[in-house]
Amino acid sequence: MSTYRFAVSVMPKDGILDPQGRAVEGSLPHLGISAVHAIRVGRRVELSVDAAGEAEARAIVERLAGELLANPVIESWTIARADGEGRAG
Amino acid sequence: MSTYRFAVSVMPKDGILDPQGRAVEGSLPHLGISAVHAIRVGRRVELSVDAAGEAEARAIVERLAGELLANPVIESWTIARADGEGRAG
Amino acid sequence: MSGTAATPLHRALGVTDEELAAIVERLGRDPNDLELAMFSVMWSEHCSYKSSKPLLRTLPTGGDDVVAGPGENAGVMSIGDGLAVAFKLESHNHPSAVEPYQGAATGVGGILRDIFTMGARPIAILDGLKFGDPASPRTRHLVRGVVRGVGGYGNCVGVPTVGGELVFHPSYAENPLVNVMAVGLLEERLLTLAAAPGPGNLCILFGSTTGRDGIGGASILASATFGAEGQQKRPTVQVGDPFAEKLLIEASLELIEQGLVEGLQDLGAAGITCAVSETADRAKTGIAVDLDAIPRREEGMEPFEVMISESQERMLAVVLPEKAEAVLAVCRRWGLPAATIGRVTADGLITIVSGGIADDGSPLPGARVLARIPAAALTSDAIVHARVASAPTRRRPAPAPGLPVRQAGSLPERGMDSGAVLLALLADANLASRAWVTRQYDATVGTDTVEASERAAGVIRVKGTRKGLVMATDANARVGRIDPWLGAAMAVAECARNIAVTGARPLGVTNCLNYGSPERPEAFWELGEGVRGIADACRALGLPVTGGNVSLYNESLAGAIAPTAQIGIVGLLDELDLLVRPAFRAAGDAVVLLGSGGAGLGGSIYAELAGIDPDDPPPALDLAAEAALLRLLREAASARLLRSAQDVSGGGLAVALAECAFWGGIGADCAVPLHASPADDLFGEAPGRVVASVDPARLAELRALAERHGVPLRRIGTTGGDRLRIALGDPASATAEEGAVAEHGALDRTLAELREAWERGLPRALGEDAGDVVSVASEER
Amino acid sequence: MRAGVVIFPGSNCDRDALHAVALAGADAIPLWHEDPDLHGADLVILPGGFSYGDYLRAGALARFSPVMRAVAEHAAAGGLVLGICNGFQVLAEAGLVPGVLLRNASLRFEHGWVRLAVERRDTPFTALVPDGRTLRMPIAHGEGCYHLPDAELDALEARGGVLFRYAGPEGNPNGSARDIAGVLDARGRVCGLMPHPERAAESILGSDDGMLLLRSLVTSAAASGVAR
Ligand SMILES: Nc1ncnc2c1ncn2[C@@H]1O[C@H](COP(=O)(O)OP(=O)(O)O)[C@@H](O)[C@H]1O
Ligand SMILES: [Mg+2]
Repeated sequence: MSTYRFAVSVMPKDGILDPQGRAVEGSLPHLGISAVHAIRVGRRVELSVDAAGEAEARAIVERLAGELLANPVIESWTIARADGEGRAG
Repeated sequence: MSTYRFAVSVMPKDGILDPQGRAVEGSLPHLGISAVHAIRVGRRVELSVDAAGEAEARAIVERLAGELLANPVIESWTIARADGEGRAG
Repeated sequence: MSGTAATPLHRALGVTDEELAAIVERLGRDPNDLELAMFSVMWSEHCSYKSSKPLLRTLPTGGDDVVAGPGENAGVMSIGDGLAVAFKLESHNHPSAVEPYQGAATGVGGILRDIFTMGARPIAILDGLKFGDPASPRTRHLVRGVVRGVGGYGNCVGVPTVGGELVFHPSYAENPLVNVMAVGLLEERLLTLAAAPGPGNLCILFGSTTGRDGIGGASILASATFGAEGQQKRPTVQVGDPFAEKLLIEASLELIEQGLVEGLQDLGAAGITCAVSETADRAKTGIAVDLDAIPRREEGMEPFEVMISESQERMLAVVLPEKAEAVLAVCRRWGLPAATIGRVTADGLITIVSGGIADDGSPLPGARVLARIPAAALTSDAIVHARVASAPTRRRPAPAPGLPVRQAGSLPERGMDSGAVLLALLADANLASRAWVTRQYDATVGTDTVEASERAAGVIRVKGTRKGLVMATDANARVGRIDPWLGAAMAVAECARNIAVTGARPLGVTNCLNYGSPERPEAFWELGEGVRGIADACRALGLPVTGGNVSLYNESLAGAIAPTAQIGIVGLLDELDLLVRPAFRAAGDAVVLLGSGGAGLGGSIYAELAGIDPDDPPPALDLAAEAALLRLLREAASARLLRSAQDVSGGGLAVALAECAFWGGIGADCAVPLHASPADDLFGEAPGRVVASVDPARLAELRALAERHGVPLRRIGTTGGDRLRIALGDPASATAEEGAVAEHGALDRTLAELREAWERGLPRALGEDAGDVVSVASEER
Repeated sequence: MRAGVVIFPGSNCDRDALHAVALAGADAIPLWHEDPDLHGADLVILPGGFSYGDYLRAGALARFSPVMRAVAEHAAAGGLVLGICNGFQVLAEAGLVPGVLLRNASLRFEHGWVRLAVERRDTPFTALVPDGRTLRMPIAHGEGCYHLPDAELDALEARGGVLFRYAGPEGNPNGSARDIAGVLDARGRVCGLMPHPERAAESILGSDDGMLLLRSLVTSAAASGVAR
């Protein structure tokens, strides 16, 4: 049994209204920033899974992401290792 | 001038209470999941920056992260490329 | 935790050498490090009231209806039918300056716990907010965060926010004030006190686990001035979890209803240390704490961290051993962690043990005693400092009622259009509609809200009775800055008037004293004057002070805040259908002014907007007249003589008339005799006045009643139309009984333009209309 | 006629709903989220509040409560279900009504009084609403912006699934697509509604329009209870 840490990134699907992203974009001029665009705001969930192997752990995270962490009608998600290995993003 | 896409991951600092993570954890038994723990919920912001080079672009994102995307009192953040190159997380 | 050669530990913890000597005297030995840490938080100003205690003793606290007064978590007053109301004001100023969203949110959480700890279900929240210049980016950031925080917490726990204040004054720029008032309703038989009686009883800690957040928050944040040094002292920020609080409310009320607890105490400042020492001291018992039994959120916490952590959403219950299982079952049902962490003892000591305690609280063999302190030494017998007070050299005392006042600046006389002044006042950030704020607050959850925010006092009906509870909170910083006695007394008078215009009887007063450093003689003098002002006003109006809170060290490098006595009052309306509201209700009604104002523009919004002679004093306060006005209002309401009533305060008579008119969608044609100057008469903020509308057929009856109470009544106009017209009479005609005053230039505006100015003012002042920086940082979740 | 009101951890309009539906004539009982038994309720109300703190997404965690299996079965059997505010969010997350409730367009919590146009009067929820009458009631939510892809919206409209729309001078408070404030499931037995009828059930509180809705429901539930 090992413990794996994952990060699930949940982002609004293309074409779905993202009022937060729009609001941030709207405030950029006040900060004197003009070079930034296409802002999307989503969620990042980090979690640890106890499992016999990475494949098993990942399957649990997959299920969690699809059923709970994201709403498939409006959001898409990606899963990445967030411990030593694949730490990124 | 090129366009760089970044992802900013904003997470509650260690030691700061994360009520969301706690509530999600508390509801896992209802999903029949017991192997998952240490859940932290944060934010992921994706954005594009027009700049002459990556360093310049990254500096802009740094500033934005500290001023607008994260609350430095209770959150920490990391910045990663989210286009072809460093796409991850 | 350690001292250095240069800074011994006690000083690093904010304990002075004199205080250390007092600790040694009480212990009969030197304290160890854990004990010193416990003393440092308990002897902080916030927990011990070491500077303010002697002053607070001067407040009147007795009254027939008082069920619980100062010293308990909240004041409780009987409202008949076996019911009682609990209410209290508390500050969360410094945490909100550091982190506005969480500071305000945890402020709401803290004051709610004070209410339900007593067995009362929270039924309303009011927030008294003070900030600097609304045009500054920092103020805007603070306003947005604080308002979101109040809403984020209050909305989630499901307690309606029905009133408050939003004040802008430059003295609050670096040190905003976030004062929150909570009101609860309880059956008197369920009143629960925060005491730990009965040696052998168990102490059960339930709610959130204990983490490192807010270590030293109370002592350090609330008891230090913001400055270079304050920066490093900032403790870990506390994050509120309103969801956990909601569960805590339900579990606590269930425990009380089922008779499962002997005492209940919330954990706030100084955490477990405060909860165990206060409950033990109140019952003249002791408590042995089994340190290892305290559920923690983090690993490797030091004993002192566990003992003084200010992690939110926790409660301590004192329970008979045979009821422990039932208590734990209730907590489990609500999904709340709970653990038995100690025993009540007979020795009067707070003993902290690692390694386990026996049923009688004694350490198990091999266990270590980490601290042993008399409970009283931490609380009732804490040090009291005799601070030095000295009045500033140049100050203007309050004018005596009735004295002639020197004429001051009066813009309308200088050819300025009084209609334009009225529009500017209505649009001023301090007077404009609060809808931008109140729209973010759930005001109707609970299905009891009859009237919320925006207009006047909040009104909550009491289900199962015909009664209503009326509540408001007020302060007067501008006048307080000129004369701290007058500012405090006026706040009491205004708040009581806000209650009385609805027809309700004010029951009692809670307050929050926001002042500068008590170590500065001038600031301490201000505090003393403020307390004296509250005491004088409460005695004159026959109101007991049932509780409150003190927040000192409200200073930054930029200086001290204006002395701010925040006042909260709850009133009782025996028959809810007698409720009088502020808006005009019918065309053709007589508009009357009850009470008579004096001159003096000092401390008014007009003065801030238009500028006046710096020597123009604030208006005088006549407390006897104020008391008579309150009595008149109540009788007039019970006789159903008033169609509407609204007190005259910020912006003066013209603003009050404008609000009655555009809220009701009915204009008025008025004529006001010129007494002092046009500016005084239209925009002066002299206390003791109410604008009412009356069915003309019943005017004589009202007039007779007013005469009986010795309250001046003058008919100043008639309602109707879609304009507000105010003619200023000639001074010569001021003695004329009624009606035809010779005109001196009239103010004449449509209701639509008045309303628009009022509605747009606040978003415009905060830059919200043009779009401004929007952050998605954590406050947004 | 028995009306069950579900209490999730964090529900805060459960007592309000019990009070109002009792006023409307029902025998009102609380239903605990961990109990998968509806105790004979003819009508189930999912009340407003912040179930599980609204953490993650409003309604996302509550939908997994044991009681929701029973609610889904009740609905599948043609039983009546009303989700108010957070209850609507739970129903939407559970797929018992179509759509998603996004954050308000203002990105703020919005409280205020709105006016609702009633699109159909031939439903158990609106049978007693007089023709042409709009309903005034409060809203109080941070995530009430109704969303569905356009094609699905068209389909929803075509089948008469839109029951309430924001109307009148108060307008659309949250940016909802096509001003939608309340929707029906395909069989017309489950309704999700953002505004709070239970807060507009007595004139002393500013409006009793909500009573028209609650009485309709209690009457219909009584009738269908007899039928079953
Ligand atoms: N921060 C706030 N939160 C809630 N209600 C507020 C707030 N600020 C002001 N209000 C409400 O707005 C109204 C006007 O405020 P204020 O000018 O202080 O009233 P008054 O003239 O009665 O003193 C009152 O009903 C008050 O309760
Ligand atoms: Mg006031």
